[in-house]
Amino acid sequence: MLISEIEEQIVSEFSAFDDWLDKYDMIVEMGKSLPLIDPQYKTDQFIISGCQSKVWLHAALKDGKVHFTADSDAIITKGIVSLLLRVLSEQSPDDIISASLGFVDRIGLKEHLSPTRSNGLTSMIKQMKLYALVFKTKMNQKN
Amino acid sequence: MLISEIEEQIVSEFSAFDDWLDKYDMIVEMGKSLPLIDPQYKTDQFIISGCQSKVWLHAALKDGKVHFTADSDAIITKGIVSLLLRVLSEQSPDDIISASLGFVDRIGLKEHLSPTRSNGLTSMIKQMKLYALVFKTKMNQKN
Amino acid sequence: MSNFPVDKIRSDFPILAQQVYKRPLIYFDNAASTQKPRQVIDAIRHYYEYDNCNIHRGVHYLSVKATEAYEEVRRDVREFVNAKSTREIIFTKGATESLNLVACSFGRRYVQPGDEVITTIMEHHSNFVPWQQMCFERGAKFRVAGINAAGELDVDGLKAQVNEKTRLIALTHVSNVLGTINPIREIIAFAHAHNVPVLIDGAQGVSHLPVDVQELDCDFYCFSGHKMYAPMGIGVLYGKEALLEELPPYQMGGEMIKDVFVDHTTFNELPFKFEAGTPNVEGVMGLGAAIRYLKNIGMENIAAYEADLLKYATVKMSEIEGIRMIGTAKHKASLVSFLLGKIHPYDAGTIIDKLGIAVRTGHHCAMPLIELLQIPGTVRASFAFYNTEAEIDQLVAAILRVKKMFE
Amino acid sequence: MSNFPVDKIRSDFPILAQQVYKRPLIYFDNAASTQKPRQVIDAIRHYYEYDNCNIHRGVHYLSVKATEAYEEVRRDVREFVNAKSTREIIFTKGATESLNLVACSFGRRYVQPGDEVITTIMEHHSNFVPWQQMCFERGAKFRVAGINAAGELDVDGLKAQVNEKTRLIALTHVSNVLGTINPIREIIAFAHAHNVPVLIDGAQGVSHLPVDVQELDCDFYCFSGHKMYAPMGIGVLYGKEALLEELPPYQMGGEMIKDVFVDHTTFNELPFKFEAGTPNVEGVMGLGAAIRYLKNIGMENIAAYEADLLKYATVKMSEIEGIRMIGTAKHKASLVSFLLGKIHPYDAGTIIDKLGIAVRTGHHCAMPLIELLQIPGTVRASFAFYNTEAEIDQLVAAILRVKKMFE
Ligand SMILES: Cc1ncc(COP(=O)(O)O)c(C=O)c1O
Ligand SMILES: Cc1ncc(COP(=O)(O)O)c(C=O)c1O
Repeated sequence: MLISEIEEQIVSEFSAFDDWLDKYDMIVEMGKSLPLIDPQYKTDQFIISGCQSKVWLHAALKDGKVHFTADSDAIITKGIVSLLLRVLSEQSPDDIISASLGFVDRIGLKEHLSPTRSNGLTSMIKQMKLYALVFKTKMNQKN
Repeated sequence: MLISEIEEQIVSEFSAFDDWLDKYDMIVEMGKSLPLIDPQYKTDQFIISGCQSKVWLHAALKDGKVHFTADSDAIITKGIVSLLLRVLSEQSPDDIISASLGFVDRIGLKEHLSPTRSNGLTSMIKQMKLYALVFKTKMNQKN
Repeated sequence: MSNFPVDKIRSDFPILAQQVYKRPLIYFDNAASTQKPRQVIDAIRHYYEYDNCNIHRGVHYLSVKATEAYEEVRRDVREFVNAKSTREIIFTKGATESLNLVACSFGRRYVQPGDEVITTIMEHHSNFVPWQQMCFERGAKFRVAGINAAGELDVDGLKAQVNEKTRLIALTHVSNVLGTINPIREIIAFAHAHNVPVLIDGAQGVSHLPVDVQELDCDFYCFSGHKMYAPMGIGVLYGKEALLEELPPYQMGGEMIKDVFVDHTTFNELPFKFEAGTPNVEGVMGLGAAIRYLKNIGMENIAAYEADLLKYATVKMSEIEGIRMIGTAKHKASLVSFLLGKIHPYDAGTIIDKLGIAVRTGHHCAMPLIELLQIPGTVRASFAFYNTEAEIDQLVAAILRVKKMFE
Repeated sequence: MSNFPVDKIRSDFPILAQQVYKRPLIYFDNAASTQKPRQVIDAIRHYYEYDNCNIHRGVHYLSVKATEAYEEVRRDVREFVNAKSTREIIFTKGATESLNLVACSFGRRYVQPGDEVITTIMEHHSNFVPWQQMCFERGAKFRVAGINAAGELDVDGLKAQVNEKTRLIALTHVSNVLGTINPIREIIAFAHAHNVPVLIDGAQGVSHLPVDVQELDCDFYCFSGHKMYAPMGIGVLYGKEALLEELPPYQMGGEMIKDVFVDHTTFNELPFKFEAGTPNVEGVMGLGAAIRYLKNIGMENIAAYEADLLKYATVKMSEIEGIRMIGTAKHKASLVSFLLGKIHPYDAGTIIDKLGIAVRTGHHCAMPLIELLQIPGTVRASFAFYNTEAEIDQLVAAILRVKKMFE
């Protein structure tokens, strides 16, 4: 699916909730069900440190698509991480680089991605796009 | 005359003026007529520096009374200096030390003696009292 | 508690009528920054509408008026902490600047290679890193005193670190994470017996407790306006006159200067020697208004009311299953840091916020302490005298909601 | 001039309706500090009534809101001086702190014994003494460029002082005593051709002229909020990102920190690396409001109106017998410094003040310049865009009154 299609899907899923508490319940659920990251990547080398919660991120290139795995010590962060992975994982480097990720704002979680909110998520997106850029460069070199 | 008597005298002289301009005219006149300080004392050693105008002050003890001479490069300062001299010169160290000098406030020139107004006049009074203190100590030692 | 006029006081703070997420704001982030009473806000407005001017060295009406008002507040601050003289009261931009000023000037004057400076593991970064870095730079040893399980300073341990190479002890009056009130008088007396001066970081002290620097006999005491109901951008450094006289100036320019020549410069007297650049006159006016406001209520009354709030919160919150209080010192200021089972502070804080309650989460700029405790941070509710037991009840309800959500 | 909406503008400044000595205030002390429009005063009030909070690292509503507003103003400032990136905009407490920050950090990073730093004889103490003292401390040579009889910088002389040991040129955009606008673009281009970075003290520049740091290509540009219609206690340091990256941090604590351990500390990225302690969020809000206010009028329009005022004042005042204008540069900002025959500036200023006109007298924190000119100081009338020709007429009348009194 295209990134924009997944974003629309998420927005419509969230539109079912009137109450913010239900929204957060859903995020917590998603956080809990985020596939585990390979323990070898849960080290300082892969950490994206924010003030509030830690995020670990790993990326690998497979068949021209980027495969992300991630984790966080805070569940809400983990839930949003899982949304980001749903949108950006298994996409091409080019699509990742150009993704605008407006859905976070649209589902009412904007503050978690505000660049002034030191929670590691902004740095995480930056890092995801950086991985994509590196992979793209690698792919171009091979051609 | 007692310090307090001279102060009263000055206050009554100034009460003749309604207009502040006349007051300042009088101060300028007094500034112009301040007896010249002996040039040998108009050196950096005797300077009391404020930001705005320089004041030179010299003191000598004669027959138990302090004799002050002074000068300033600004005329208004010089006028107020001449008032201070009229009040404090030829007085005993003890009287100088305990003088409150409320007249400056009463004749409406308070701002020139405000400790936060960097014009050297506050430091001048401090210096005059310091001289008096030194002379007093000397006199006591002789007894 | 019953006769503390909290309703009247609350009506002085416009922001407390504010709604967040359609709920009345409950503001429990007072250790980070307090709210401002109308009296302070009005003082700022009045200053800009009637008196605004650059001060010192001006001969015109506004300048004289503003200068006098500024120096008047210096007298108010002197009285507020009972310093001996206004020459001991330096206006800075905040506690952090006060602390950096002393670290820099004291370091240059007194700290040589091999010397030692002692601080504690519970310090805010602002009273930790300046000393750490100064010690590195000057080849001195940076020593850190520890705490016990309740979060109380290991006073014996600190005393044991004092030796003939100790140049200074820098410690906080009140911990901004644990709430611990340190036995500073005892430490100061001990230090002085060994000829060691003591700096107190009063950022969390001065808004909660009556402070008397002469009685404490501390050598330096630092605090911020914005944590004591005054505006941001203003702080105070108290220092004993004899010590301040010895320290070289810090920043250059403005009223701290006496005479400038191409080949040298002479500096002004205390307190001006340490006030470089156009001062924050507005901030000083606001600080003056805040001090008058606090004096009006009475620091003793404030301390008593806040002690009651703390007791209430401690009792109510301790009843919550799985709660872990971080900091259970015998002498505590009115804040509670806690963790809920395995729930991450960020998760708890996010939900509590959505319920209209402002608490702070994270390491509270005290990473060495958080590292020592091996926790991911804490959730901190810090109380001011405008808070109420009813608000604490709401916090308890919010915590129960958080537990339900994440457990 | 006729279509500049000065009446409307005056009505934005509450203090201008103020009476002093029963006369309407005429405020000509704008180079010391400007007055604040309602918009700025209201922004401060609004901040404390609705948004006040400590910023960064907070997860709750107010903290996020205040942080976003704070960072928004950083973007406004970036645009105002046309910096490349918000990473180049550091909030300080004022120009003096900005200058001390660079002197300290640049000195530690780049200045070795035998190196040289060049400044000029017309600098404000805040851009003179920090370099002088830093040079003394680091064993570097402190060089001072001169001026000509009109009070214009001796550009050739300055260029001749540049050599392979020159580490930095620090000079003012506009002299606060002479009004001289320095040819900074030319000097910057020359300096860069010799690999020398240039710091511009913009304290008197940014309120009068449109400033584009990329076009100027200056390496640092410093200014104060309170001289550009914003509150006291807030200032800006602009620096090229690559240079700022190289400089060590200045003060320690707060958002400038990344991680703290007992044995070392790592620091945050730009611009936070240089912002220690709780920032003056209020001041930043006020600065934002001031910039919006100035943008609304347009810096080009302000510059043109003020140029007209200066021309008017220069013509009218030159007609006064015995007046001596101090500073007659071809390119001048809107201020006039003068002396009246042998009349002491303090005498003149005292009487002018009593006539309701605020002028500044003395050495204006530029003692090396005053010493060079061998004068006891000057009387300085500095104009803002809320001043009028009618007010200048009053000043002329006041000067005539002074002459009558003292001659
Ligand atoms: C104990 C302590 N010290 C120092 C500081 C620093 O104060 P500021 O950020 O106002 O400079 C704080 C507050 O952040 C604090 O809690
Ligand atoms: C040219 C110049 N530089 C620097 C300063 C210092 O500014 P501040 O006192 O706001 O730090 C001033 C104003 O006093 C100035 O006129």
